[in-house]
Amino acid sequence: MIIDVISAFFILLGALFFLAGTLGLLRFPDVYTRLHALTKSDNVGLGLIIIGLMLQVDSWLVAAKLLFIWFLVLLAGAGVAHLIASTAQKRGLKPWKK
Amino acid sequence: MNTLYLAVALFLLLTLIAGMWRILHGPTPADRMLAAQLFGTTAVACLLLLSQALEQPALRDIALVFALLAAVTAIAFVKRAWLKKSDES
Amino acid sequence: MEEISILLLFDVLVGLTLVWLAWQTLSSLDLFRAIVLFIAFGLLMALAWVRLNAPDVALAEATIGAGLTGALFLSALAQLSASTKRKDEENKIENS
Amino acid sequence: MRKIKLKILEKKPSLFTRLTLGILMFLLAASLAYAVWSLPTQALGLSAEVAKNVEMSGVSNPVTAVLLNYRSYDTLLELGVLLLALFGVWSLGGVSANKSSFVNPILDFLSRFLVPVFILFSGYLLWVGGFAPGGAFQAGAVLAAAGVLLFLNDWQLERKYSGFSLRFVLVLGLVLFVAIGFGFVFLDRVFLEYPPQLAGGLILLIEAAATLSIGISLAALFLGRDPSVKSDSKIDTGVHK
Repeated sequence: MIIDVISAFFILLGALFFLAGTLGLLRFPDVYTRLHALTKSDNVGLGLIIIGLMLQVDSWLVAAKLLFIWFLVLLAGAGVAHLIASTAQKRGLKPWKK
Repeated sequence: MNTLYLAVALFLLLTLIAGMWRILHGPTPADRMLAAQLFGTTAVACLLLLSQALEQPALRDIALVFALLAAVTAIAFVKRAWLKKSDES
Repeated sequence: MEEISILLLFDVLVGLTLVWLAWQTLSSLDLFRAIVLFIAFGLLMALAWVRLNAPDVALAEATIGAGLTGALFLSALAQLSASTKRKDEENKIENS
Repeated sequence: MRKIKLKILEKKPSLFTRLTLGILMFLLAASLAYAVWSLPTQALGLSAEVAKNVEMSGVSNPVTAVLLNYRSYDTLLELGVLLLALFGVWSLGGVSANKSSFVNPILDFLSRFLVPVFILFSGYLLWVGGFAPGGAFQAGAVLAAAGVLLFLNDWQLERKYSGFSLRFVLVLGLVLFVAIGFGFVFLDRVFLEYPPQLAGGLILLIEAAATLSIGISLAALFLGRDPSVKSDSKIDTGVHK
């Protein structure tokens, strides 16, 4: 029972991060800030949901697979974020200034 | 618990549909691509929740495919399609 | 009971968004925009196949639709823009 | 990238064209709707038959059983179509390699890490296809993604492999499939019928070969030219003019 509450907490928190990421993507003014918002929901949101789900699955193998998915998304997300940001800078996109 | 999983999956679908605005309106190609990346991650989370709620373990493999292949599209974008003079579109 | 209604809402949303995305993809004049929309369409289509109880097809759609065709189209677009650019330059030289 | 617009869409078509197309589309939609409407509500499909005989097929995933045993023509012809498509692309000459010059250590690391994971996952999908969603086509597509990633990093197939070895792998799936199909014709069976006790192993063998062929074909389609032909001498797209 207590596990259900904890995992529900993590999943809802993860959903909140996805909401924040989407809002950031829609509202932020330039590529760099949007990238920042996006990686938060990629890494933390999905991570929290996966933690919540890992508490519920009954086999270690499935939990390991979930962790692996998170690891892949973290790796790809970080690499791609770096690539997009550095390429944007090379192409001369100016960061937003107030 | 299942109701919670499904409700969160539905919520994620809604955020995904909201994020589509960025794909439609750009302004730069990178913005559209970023929105597609977020699309992918949200779909992964959605699939994992559905897999738990509907007790279909195969959906985790599909989520794994999404997580793997999202990088390929993004790298193709950076290496190939994002040439110079792309910024004013 | 409420689970079924949530799933129903989920399905209806996926279906409607798919049709709308397909329309936007087809009617987009900007080719890059059309490609990104197509990638998004592939992702959502995989979700739809999952809901239609066809995980095999969803897997194929995920690998082909969201992964390979996206990269293929982006590469094709790069080739296309390179060749149209060259044509433009040739035209300029001829006209001058 | 320069904005490429479809020239054909810039002019608005005439009212007559649009009206005719509209009517045609409406008729098509109406006939489709009628077709769906007139489907029997409770059809006796073949799924019961498939489920009943699934242990005879050698695999427990019904989709794989249908694709590789009951209706193996489907998969066989699909392999053929893929090969034909590749011939078509190769016969068109080729596009020049669109090299982007930048080297990025993070991209390099990411690709080096991901390519083995893709290959491993492709093997997993192939294996899991026997009893759960997965199978040759999906595994081949993931394998192709590994190839695409390599090509995106300006990797080139070594000259010594791009001739006979490449062609051998490309046709391997189709040849093995047909060979096994014909092999049992001589043992008093129909074309593409396998003895039930061997079916599981044979299907795995065919699927493994098909995965390789599909993966390499799809990756070659992405490359868009015959790697044994030197691209730069044939067509110059003039990117560096």
